[in-house]
Amino acid sequence: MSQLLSEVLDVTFRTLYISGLATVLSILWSLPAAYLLSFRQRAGLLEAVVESLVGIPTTLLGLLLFMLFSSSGILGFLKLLYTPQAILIGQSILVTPILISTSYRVLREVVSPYFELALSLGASKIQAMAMILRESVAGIIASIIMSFSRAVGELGVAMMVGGNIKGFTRVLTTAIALGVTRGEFEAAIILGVILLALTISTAIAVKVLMRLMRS
Amino acid sequence: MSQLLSEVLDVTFRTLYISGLATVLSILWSLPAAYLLSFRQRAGLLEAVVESLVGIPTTLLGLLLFMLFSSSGILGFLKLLYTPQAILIGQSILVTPILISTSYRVLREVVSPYFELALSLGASKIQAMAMILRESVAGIIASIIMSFSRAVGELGVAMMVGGNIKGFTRVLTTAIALGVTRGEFEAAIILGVILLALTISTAIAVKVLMRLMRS
Amino acid sequence: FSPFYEVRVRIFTTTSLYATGLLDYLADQFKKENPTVKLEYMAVGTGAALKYAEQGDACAVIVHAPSLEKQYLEKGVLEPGIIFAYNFFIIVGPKTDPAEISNLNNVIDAFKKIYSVGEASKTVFVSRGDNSGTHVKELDIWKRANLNPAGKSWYKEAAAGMEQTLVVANELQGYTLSDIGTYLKFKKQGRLPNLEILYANSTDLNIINIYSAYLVKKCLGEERKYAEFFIRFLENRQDIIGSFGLSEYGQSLFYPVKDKIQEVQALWVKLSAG
Amino acid sequence: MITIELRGIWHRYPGISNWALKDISATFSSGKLILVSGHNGSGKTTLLKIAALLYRPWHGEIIVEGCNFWKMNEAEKIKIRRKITYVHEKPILLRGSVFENVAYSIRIRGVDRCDATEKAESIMEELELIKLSDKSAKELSAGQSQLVAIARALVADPELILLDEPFAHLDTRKSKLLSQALKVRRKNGVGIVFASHSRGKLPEDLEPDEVIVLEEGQIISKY
Amino acid sequence: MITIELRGIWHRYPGISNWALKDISATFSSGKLILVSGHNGSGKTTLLKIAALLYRPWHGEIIVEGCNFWKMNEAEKIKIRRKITYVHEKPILLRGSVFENVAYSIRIRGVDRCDATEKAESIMEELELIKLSDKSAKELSAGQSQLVAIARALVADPELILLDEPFAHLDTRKSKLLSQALKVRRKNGVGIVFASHSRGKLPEDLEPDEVIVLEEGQIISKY
Ligand SMILES: Nc1ncnc2c1ncn2[C@@H]1O[C@H](COP(=O)(O)OP(=O)(O)OP(=O)(O)O)[C@@H](O)[C@H]1O
Ligand SMILES: Nc1ncnc2c1ncn2[C@@H]1O[C@H](COP(=O)(O)OP(=O)(O)OP(=O)(O)O)[C@@H](O)[C@H]1O
Ligand SMILES: [Mg+2]
Ligand SMILES: [Mg+2]
Repeated sequence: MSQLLSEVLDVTFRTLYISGLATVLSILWSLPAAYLLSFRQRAGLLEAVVESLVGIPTTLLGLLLFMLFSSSGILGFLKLLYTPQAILIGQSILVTPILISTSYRVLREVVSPYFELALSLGASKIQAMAMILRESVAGIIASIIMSFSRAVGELGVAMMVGGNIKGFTRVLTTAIALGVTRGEFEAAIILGVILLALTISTAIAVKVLMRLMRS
Repeated sequence: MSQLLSEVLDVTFRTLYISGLATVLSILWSLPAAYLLSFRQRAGLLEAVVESLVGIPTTLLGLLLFMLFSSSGILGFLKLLYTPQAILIGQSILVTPILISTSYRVLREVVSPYFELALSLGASKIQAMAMILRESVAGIIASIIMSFSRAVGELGVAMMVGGNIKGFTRVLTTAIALGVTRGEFEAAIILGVILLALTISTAIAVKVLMRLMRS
Repeated sequence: FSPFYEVRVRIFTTTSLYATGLLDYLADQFKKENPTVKLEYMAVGTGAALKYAEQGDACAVIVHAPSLEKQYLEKGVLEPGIIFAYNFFIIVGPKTDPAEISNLNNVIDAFKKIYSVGEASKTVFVSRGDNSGTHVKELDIWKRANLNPAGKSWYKEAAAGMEQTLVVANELQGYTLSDIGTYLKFKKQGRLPNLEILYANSTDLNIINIYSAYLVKKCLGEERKYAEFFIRFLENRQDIIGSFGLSEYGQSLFYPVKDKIQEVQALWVKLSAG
Repeated sequence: MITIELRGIWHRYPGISNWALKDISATFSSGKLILVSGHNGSGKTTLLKIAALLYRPWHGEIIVEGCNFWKMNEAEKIKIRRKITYVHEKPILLRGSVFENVAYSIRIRGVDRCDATEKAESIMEELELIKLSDKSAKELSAGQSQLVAIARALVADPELILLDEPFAHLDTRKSKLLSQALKVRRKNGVGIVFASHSRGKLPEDLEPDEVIVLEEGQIISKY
Repeated sequence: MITIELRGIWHRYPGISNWALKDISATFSSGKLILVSGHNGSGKTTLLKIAALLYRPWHGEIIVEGCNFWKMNEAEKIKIRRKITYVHEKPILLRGSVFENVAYSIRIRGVDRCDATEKAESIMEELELIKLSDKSAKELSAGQSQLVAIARALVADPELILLDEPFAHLDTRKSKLLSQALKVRRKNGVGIVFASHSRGKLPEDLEPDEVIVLEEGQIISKY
């Protein structure tokens, strides 16, 4: 029993860790990309492409990464396959479109008046960006939460490049899938509840933190 | 060869049809929900919950629906299991959180000034809603495209309640998954490319249509 | 985890074998003797497992499709391996048994009956359709029966793992070919109320299911050394395999090959010829 | 004929403890021109929005056509709202052209396309906006948008129109046109309410029937 | 000392074929008070934003400290921008309190927290905003927000300040305070540029050194 519990905790903790880091990693390029995109006059085409990639099948992405990381693949020498790092990379790529699309929508409304305002008060470009992010922080946070939730909830990448190895790369979704495969539906559902509880409580914690920081 | 082609076309068309309808179906409740939510003063908690559900594992949702639709389940008498209708329902539920969250973000910015404006000019509540939707149409369209892409790209629901039955419930993602299981990676990737081409071209078509309609 | 003193050995295995729990059980036993080695299982279909081996991402594979195995042996992907267990496929189907196969004693006859009853729209057959060992076996039987059900409306290709296929068959009240282990596990969990074993025959060599383990040529170094250890372990500790599942299901899920090695090997050769 | 009677109105903004309006009673009705004046932050905008039936006051009653407005059902409310228009201090324009903006108020009243076009064009002639007709609303200067917002409110032929600092961004010529347009409507029995921080902002030829002076949310004088 | 010299400026908005400014040449410099006037839509706002280095003109040069501004590198640009502030016609305030808004312009100039507070408070005293200090910027009336935006631009001690219709929403008292504040700065050598559609909108005690009159994007007179 206690062994089971410690296993569940282990998997939960690993999920939180990998997907949290993947989200943070993705922020590094997604937010700047969204910021730059929001300055473009005619961004319709790019918008459409990025929005369409929001739902890219995780199995497909997993497969592509697998072929890249596989020992006969271009990046095979990195020996990343079936490591938590591989999942991390895969998930950070996976959430990029949703992170860009949703934060772009928020930034776009704010960018043009506030960029001008920032310059009119003597701000540098970096300070202007900081102002714009600050003004759209609620939307950006929402966008980050959605991305985190997407990372936590995805299966394909974790399965294909993580390999669902017990005690090493098993995360909540791969554990759920295993439960389903083994016919242990109740266990799968319990893990699912844990997963949802995890993302919901993280989201609430972040929102509460935001509110506290503002006042 | 031509048989293979017709099979691919069949699967592609079915995917488009099921996921398109699922998105439309979900709009019926998601947009009104987002609209109502955007009037709430303190929506932080609800926001957090809905945003966290954006990434709900499709396997989990698939499992829950399976248990509902299975012959021993509560809705077993409907005989929905392993039908395209079951996928339709599942996907429309799946995209609800992303559709609500993203359109809510857009509406929220617009609702309070424009609702007041509408009333100040003598509009009814329905007319006010129409005005607000019209003002945020670009964002709503983006939100719908993301949801459609998510529906097209999901695997778990289509697999668990659709059953991946050839010629009946097989869609692009289940076909991709099959390719992966069979070790036919090239086929899987080709299907993946078709899937992305499908969502991207739909997205572009919608955006172009929007632009034409406006002018 | 401490990757520094542990050696990771990546083994690709068929889903059915992994789902029964046998492999985890074996890994625990193996760990007792080799505490610094970590066996990592990747559960996929036989077809995919062999593909991964070809890519060089597996160090060892455990599979059950002789004809496929032979191809990869000839391609030089695998080193000559060992047969470590076997069991028999079964046909499961609805209690009512519309095709009346339960009193037959030849699987080919049973498939023929299913075919004709299917043509009369009185039943359905659910196929794995995923190029797995079980799927290969099923296609082989159709071929032996000189029948081609592909494209028939009663022939459902629910391309998925064994579990999912069983679940689909249960819902559709259809027939399917299954390995005994997955079926018993799901049956015991109450997931398959509509399905019964309708054909099981441990003398019908057409439905023998032979599990082999191979070392992958591209696997080198420490990992290869311990993968070899593990294969050796499978060969030598057949007692564990034979007793697995006895207490839980009242019958063995796998039979050790030790005493019948010649016989089984001969069968393997016959099956691999296709 | 419409009369809006405010009785003992108290109002505050959500989350703020100070009252923005304290015990306000006033009557606005057809044919009368009333100026609401007072310093910045004295409550003029808040009062106008209450009178325009946009904010629901915390306390007090608003009697329109003999009934308490905020207790009416949707259908009755909308009937009354159709008779009143309000122009925001900071104009909010809709996506689309100037013409579409002006036509909006008539279109939502169910007027057919042809009549609507005619009416919109006539008001745009009156306010010399016709040259801007096809311009996108996003492309207007401050004064132009203010005038478009005013035209959009006038075109609906309201029985009562409330204007919040309408002259703030209008140049001399535009101010004259507007005061001319308002004078005509006043004669025809339309009620007009202005908010402006001082009498001086109103063109001289528009003599109010009544001036309400606000100070910290209270009426300190009426004359 | 700063001088901004516009030479043959042409500007239009993206997607619009009409020129909003045509061949404008003008000089704005420290110590001078210049009024840009003209009808609605004549190009005042556009000109001010060009002079404030916010819009990059399509043709023409802007010479600041002897160099073409739009050919400078980022570091040089920001050095110049730090000396100029501009107040929008429609004030845009930042989330947060009035104090935070006012302090913003000093904070981005790297002034330490303590000095910044002192400076922000002194300007808020001067413009009688101190009572609003802790109010959230969202909760201000039109006149209050305009004044806060002005305070935020003044607090940075610019060498040149450009104000677009600053008096539009200010009441009489606030207008006096502002013209007082500007007079003091003018004496200290600060350059001031106003946009207003007519001379009449400027308080009488603020006598401009120069008036530039615009008409359809062209300078029709300077005096
Ligand atoms: N949205 C709001 N939230 C909170 N408080 C507000 C809000 N709008 C106005 N107030 C406050 O209510 C009071 C009255 O504001 P109101 O806008 O009615 O003033 P006003 O007389 O129109 O001023 P002005 O001449 O500057 O337009 C002010 O103290 C203001 O700070
Ligand atoms: N964002 C914009 N996009 C396109 N055209 C614009 C935009 N802003 C202004 N214009 C046009 O440019 C011209 C000059 O506008 P500008 O705002 O400079 O006028 P202004 O003199 O400030 O008028 P006002 O007194 O009304 O503020 C006008 O014809 C206006 O329609
Ligand atoms: Mg006001
Ligand atoms: Mg202007």
